[in-house]
Amino acid sequence: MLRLVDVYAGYSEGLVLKGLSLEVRERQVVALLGRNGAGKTTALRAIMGLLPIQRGEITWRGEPIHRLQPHQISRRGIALVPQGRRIFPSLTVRENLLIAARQRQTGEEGATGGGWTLKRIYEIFPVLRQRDRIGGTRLSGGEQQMLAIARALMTQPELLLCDEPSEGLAPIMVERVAGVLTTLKKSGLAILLVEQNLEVALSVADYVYIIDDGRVVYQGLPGELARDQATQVRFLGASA
Amino acid sequence: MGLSELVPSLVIGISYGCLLFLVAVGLSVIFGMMRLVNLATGSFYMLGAYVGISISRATGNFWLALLGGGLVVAVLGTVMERGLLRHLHGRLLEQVLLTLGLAYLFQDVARWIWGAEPQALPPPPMLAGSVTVAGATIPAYRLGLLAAGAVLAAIVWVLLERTRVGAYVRAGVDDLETLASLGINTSRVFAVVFALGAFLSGLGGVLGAPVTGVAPGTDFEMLILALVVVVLGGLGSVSGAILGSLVLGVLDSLVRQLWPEASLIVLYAIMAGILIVRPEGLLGRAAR
Amino acid sequence: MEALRVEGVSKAVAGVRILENVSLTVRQGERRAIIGPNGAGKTTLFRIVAGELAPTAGRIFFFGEEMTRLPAYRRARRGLIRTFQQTSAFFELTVLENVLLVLLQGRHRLLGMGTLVHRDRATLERALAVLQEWGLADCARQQVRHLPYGLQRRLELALAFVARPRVLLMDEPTAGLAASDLEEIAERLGRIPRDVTVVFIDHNMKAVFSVADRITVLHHGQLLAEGTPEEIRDNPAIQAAYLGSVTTSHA
Amino acid sequence: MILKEDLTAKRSRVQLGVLAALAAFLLLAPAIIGEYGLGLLTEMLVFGVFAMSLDLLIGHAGLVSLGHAAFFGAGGYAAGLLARHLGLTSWPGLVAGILAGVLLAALFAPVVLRASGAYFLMLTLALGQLLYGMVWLWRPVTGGDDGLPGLPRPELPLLGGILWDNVAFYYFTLVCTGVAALSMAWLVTSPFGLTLRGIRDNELRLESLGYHTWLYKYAIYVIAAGYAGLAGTLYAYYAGYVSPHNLSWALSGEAMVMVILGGAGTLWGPALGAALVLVLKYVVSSFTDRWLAILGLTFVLTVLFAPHGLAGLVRKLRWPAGRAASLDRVWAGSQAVPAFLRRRSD
Amino acid sequence: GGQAPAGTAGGGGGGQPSGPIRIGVLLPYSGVYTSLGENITRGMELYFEEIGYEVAGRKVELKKEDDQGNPQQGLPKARQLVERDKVHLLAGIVHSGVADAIRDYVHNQRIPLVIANAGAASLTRDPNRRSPFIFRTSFANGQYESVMGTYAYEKLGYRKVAVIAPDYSAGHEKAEAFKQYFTKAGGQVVNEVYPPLGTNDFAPYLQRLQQTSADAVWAFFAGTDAIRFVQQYALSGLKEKVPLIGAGDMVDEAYLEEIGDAALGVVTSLHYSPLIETQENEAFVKAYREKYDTVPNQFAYQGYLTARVIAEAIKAVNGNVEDTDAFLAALKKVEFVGPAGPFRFDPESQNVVFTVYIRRVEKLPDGTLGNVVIDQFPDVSDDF
Ligand SMILES: Nc1ncnc2c1ncn2[C@@H]1O[C@H](COP(=O)(O)OP(=O)(O)OP(=O)(O)O)[C@@H](O)[C@H]1O
Ligand SMILES: Nc1ncnc2c1ncn2[C@@H]1O[C@H](COP(=O)(O)OP(=O)(O)OP(=O)(O)O)[C@@H](O)[C@H]1O
Ligand SMILES: [Mg+2]
Ligand SMILES: [Mg+2]
Repeated sequence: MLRLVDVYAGYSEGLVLKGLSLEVRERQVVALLGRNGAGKTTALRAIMGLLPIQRGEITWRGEPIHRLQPHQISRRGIALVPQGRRIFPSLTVRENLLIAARQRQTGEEGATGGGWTLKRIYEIFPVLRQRDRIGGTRLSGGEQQMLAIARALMTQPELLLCDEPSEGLAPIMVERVAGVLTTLKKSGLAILLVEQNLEVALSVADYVYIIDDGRVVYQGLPGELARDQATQVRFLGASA
Repeated sequence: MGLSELVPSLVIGISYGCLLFLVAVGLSVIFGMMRLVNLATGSFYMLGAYVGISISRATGNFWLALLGGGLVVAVLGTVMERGLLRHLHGRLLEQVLLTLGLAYLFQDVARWIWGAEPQALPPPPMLAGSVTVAGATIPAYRLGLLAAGAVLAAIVWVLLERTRVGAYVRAGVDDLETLASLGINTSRVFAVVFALGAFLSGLGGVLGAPVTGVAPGTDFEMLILALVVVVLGGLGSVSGAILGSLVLGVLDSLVRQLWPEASLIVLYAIMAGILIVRPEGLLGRAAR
Repeated sequence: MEALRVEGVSKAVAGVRILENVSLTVRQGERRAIIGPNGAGKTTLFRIVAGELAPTAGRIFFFGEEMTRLPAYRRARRGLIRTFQQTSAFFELTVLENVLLVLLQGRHRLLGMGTLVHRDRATLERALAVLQEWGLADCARQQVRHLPYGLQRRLELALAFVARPRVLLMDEPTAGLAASDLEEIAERLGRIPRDVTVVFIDHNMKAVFSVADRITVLHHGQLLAEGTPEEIRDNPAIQAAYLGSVTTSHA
Repeated sequence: MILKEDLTAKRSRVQLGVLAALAAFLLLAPAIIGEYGLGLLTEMLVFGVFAMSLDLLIGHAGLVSLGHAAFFGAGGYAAGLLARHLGLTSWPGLVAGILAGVLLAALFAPVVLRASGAYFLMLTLALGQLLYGMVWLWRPVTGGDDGLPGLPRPELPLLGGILWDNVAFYYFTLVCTGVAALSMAWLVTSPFGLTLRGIRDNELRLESLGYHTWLYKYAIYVIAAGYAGLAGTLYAYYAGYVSPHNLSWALSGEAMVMVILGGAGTLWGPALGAALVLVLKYVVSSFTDRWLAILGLTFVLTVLFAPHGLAGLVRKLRWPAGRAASLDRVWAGSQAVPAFLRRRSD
Repeated sequence: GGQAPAGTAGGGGGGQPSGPIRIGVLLPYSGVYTSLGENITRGMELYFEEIGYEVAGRKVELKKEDDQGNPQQGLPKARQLVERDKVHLLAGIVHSGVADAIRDYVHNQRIPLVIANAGAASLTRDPNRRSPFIFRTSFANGQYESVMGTYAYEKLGYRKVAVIAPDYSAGHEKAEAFKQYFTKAGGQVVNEVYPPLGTNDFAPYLQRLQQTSADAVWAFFAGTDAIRFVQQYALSGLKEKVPLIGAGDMVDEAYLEEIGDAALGVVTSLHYSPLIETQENEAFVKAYREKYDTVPNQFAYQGYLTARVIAEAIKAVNGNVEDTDAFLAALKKVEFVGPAGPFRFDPESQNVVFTVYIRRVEKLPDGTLGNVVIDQFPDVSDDF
């Protein structure tokens, strides 16, 4: 579904991704792990078209997308939940959601378990309904994270790029987000999940990549990684 | 001042407020919504007026002039945004320098095309006379402006505050990248809104020309007025610009009548006064 | 000796009640964790204590002295220092300049006009030492904007630590940190001198339970419970509202 | 890694060479360039000080003011009014000019500092225009729009009326400019200057570190006004004439253009910007009728090809490969900014 | 600057200098006064063309500079003309502020200056401000307005008049002159309003004028202000009740058509009208029309006149403009009959003495509007 082949990308300060290759299959949740600064966010930004890549190829269902504009990529069914949530401060909660709302032209409703509507969003995230008239950034951190996920869902994606969705969430919220991700997975959505919370990542993911210094240094099934303490310590610095 | 004098003064003030709104409406969209400091907004007004006058002379038709003035400026605005301004979002200082440069350029070009003599646009025949409203004799055209102002205000308000376009623009100002990754063609949104703002400025120029006339220098005169109105009303709010121009129009007219000696400083005194009490403007969208 | 006392603080914004009659007392040297679901009002409480927001009602005492009306900068000067949930260093400045800003505060008269930055060798040396200590020396001359997130978080904390706090308010110091950084930061927190009072918000239960002497739980803007880690962990209400199933696995 | 050597300020040979050449030129200018050129140069120095003073606000404290001419004009009018009404034509006029800027700013600051961003810009504009209007209206004292013509140049202690001589006045201006420029450079390299940049970046955080940021903003606003007052007074003496235009928004805008054109936040850039604007206005305009268009085009081209102003351009030429530092450190070209304070340029 | 002008062929003071005579023309070519600057230039160029840019065997060169109507720009431009371009004399100046700003400079540099518009009265009226180097061919503020003061009372029969003029020094000086002569004649000024320059909406002021019992309103406005004022005056319904009189600038030919019928019947005083029926004027208007395809207005006339005055003086010194004292003396003595009647300077003030025309806006046979002369007062000097 999504494939990165030998991708090089970076900022004016230097390369961050140095030959990154990975793949996300249909209806699969792939976790992308790594230390701070390993290049996880950079990878998601490159996929989303927010950062030009210098070498390599990114394909979506066989079509190269690395030269497309972000909005074109979004319209092909990829959505990003950015790190740090990036809620629009001058919009209300409701506007933050509505702004992303879009009907899929193809009407492939089955694939994602039905179109996401405001109503359905509010069912999953009742807090948002309660606060839907206040400014988006007046929400607490956790509420903002919910909003960011919900906002991405409103674009009716088939692949969700999630950048550290559990960051700053209360334990019960982390569980709930993990639950939401599981629900989304069940509904047929593919997810590329960047996580620091190993527990969450391992519980949701079907496949795991660990990257370090812009390259994949480990890949495997979550169960394997969970047992492989040495790899955890080596590339993630600590064990779960 | 007795009631009998107050009422006509109010009428005069409101009609002046409408004129101010027409001067400021384009800027309100571009600066207020997009946070793009367009110091060429007065030039848009001036160019709209000149084009309107030329068309009116050629065809004798005010309404054609109105449309033409708006469209020509809209095209100019689009070219400007696409070619120059699109890369400058969020870069205040560069915007100032660039648009000021363009304003100079436009003034010189306008002088080259239309000459230096002040020019006026005759109002449409049906609005050529004057009428007496509540004891104040005012030109019928002013009533036309009132109507035009109201219609434009309504259109713009609905467009920006009641449709998604307004939300797009505000979100784009906050965070262009995130907006783009939500599937919105941000550069097109901004281009369209800028073109709309330019169109409104041009329209304002044609509508205002029968009252203000036009000459080299009109551009900067109108720029200042527009800035005052928009900031006074509060950035990001079209309703603010409407309220701002009405408040300013009425207060300014009243003070000028009561105390004409101080006319020169009234506008700025009002502005300073309001901004001191409400530093974010009348209806400023302080982060919600 | 009591370091910080919050007395009946309430806050309402546009009719919405964010905090309601919250009181707490923190002894000097204590490590106090504040936990609670997202949106409970923890950050808001910090903002009120730090002086960024005025409470609708209630009073704040700092070492026995009321400072409800003191502006934020004067609270900071008395030793009430806070870190931010969203990294809030000086993004356009270099890392070194960030640290210098903290170290130079109040060091020179005339608002610091009387000397040049590089003339103040003592401060410079100290800044370099701080950077070494925090592992930031390599990027001293980089703009914070260009730093990886982990380093930004670290700088965020460094700035607060260097400001010689008597009471340190930390808003989610571990948020977004990879496991590796997390341990290091936790260790740093452990090394804070004992006479410094620490009040911190965190969602990482490992950190909370290992560091805190006492825990305060906020819920819907109200004080739900306060007690030792053990008491909190065993409180069923808190488990339901906040901890979920996580506690057991983390314990 | 910071090395010990970084702590010592070092300037490259090129920089020293350029500085020396500039100094030599300025000192010998009266002998090299004609009378007209000298006048232009004098004016460049004066507006250089004015632009630099505005750069303190725009480029360093992030206070984008569109009312800076108020202080320029206040300086001129203070000197002019003292001469006209009290017959005071000696050097205290100059001091009075600076003081006028300072006092006026001390009065304005509490008002304008309530706002920020575009609102700050408009409030400064409004207060500036209020002053302009008042001067215009208070005809008996200020001469209204006629201004105060026939202003004599000041007498210096011991030196008497020597400033009537254009060369002597040039040197006098050069000394004033030098002192002003050096002290401004000092200011922005001091902890105070660092604090200003901190304010510009993240005021809230600075406050939570114990800085009374308002006071710093107040201070820089007043100080910048003092320099503007100095420039305004020098200009009044140079021209022998003060008019309301000296405090109009048009002049404020022009100063802003000088700052941006030169490169905000560099101090020497805006000085350069001032020189360029004057050249465009005076020299180019005598070659073509279309000079306004040329001026405008210059601005446009600057934005397109030298996004960080002339200073950015110069820097790009110096480090062709390196990235153009956006808000490069103050006075980097000529002042004793220790290398470690500069951004890595590799 | 004691340097000999460049291009002077050899020879010390005794020899006959040759090379072109350079005239520095300092006028606004941008900003709000652009139109005035352009019209004056046209007038000047028309005259010099007529004489082939040659006087007393020497070529004449015009060095034009844009002062933007801004004192701050004017002075450096004047310096540039004098010090860099080494002009022999300066001419032009629209804005009184510019004239004030360069007054000391030309005086100290001993550069003759012929003012072609700027009306600040003090420049020629005030013994402390006037200078032997400064002449004015145009007018002093008040010089033609005063005539209207008397005329309004005596010929038009008004007893009570309201006065409105823009709030700047020319506005005040002109209004003052009118008021002084009108009250001296026995009239009463019942109301005075001074709106700022660049007023868009005169309604509040017109509202105030409504409330007075004036027989007429005297007004002075120029440029866009004039268009706006005259139009709004008519539309406010005041015009039918209270006739509008004033200074001729208000109905200048440059924008008379733009004002339209609102201007009909407005009576003004001025030192010129293209409809003056003299041979000289008809020739001038015809030549002007041929070259520029439009009617000359007062500014074009002032430019033409200034050029001629300068040429006459050069002729009188036989081309030797380098001899400043002689040139000044010659300027002082220039006399001829021009398009608007006899021209001469008042020897003391060096300000023009001219004929003042009372004009009324009427529809001309060809359908356009024009300022028809209805009365004239010769030999008016600026005597206050
Ligand atoms: N806008 C930027 N400009 C320059 N360099 C950047 C920028 N954003 C990130 N970098 C650099 O790219 C590298 C990788 O950053 P990235 O954000 O991709 O890491 P990450 O794996 O997402 O880390 P984290 O877990 O902290 O979010 C870092 O070294 C960082 O300094
Ligand atoms: N200015 C405001 N206007 C309206 N509501 C606000 C405002 N500020 C905060 N809130 C609301 O108050 C509540 C408490 O917010 P706060 O940021 O204090 O939560 P928190 O406990 O820090 O949460 P988190 O752990 O997610 O950071 C939230 O529901 C938020 O939406
Ligand atoms: Mg990341
Ligand atoms: Mg919080």
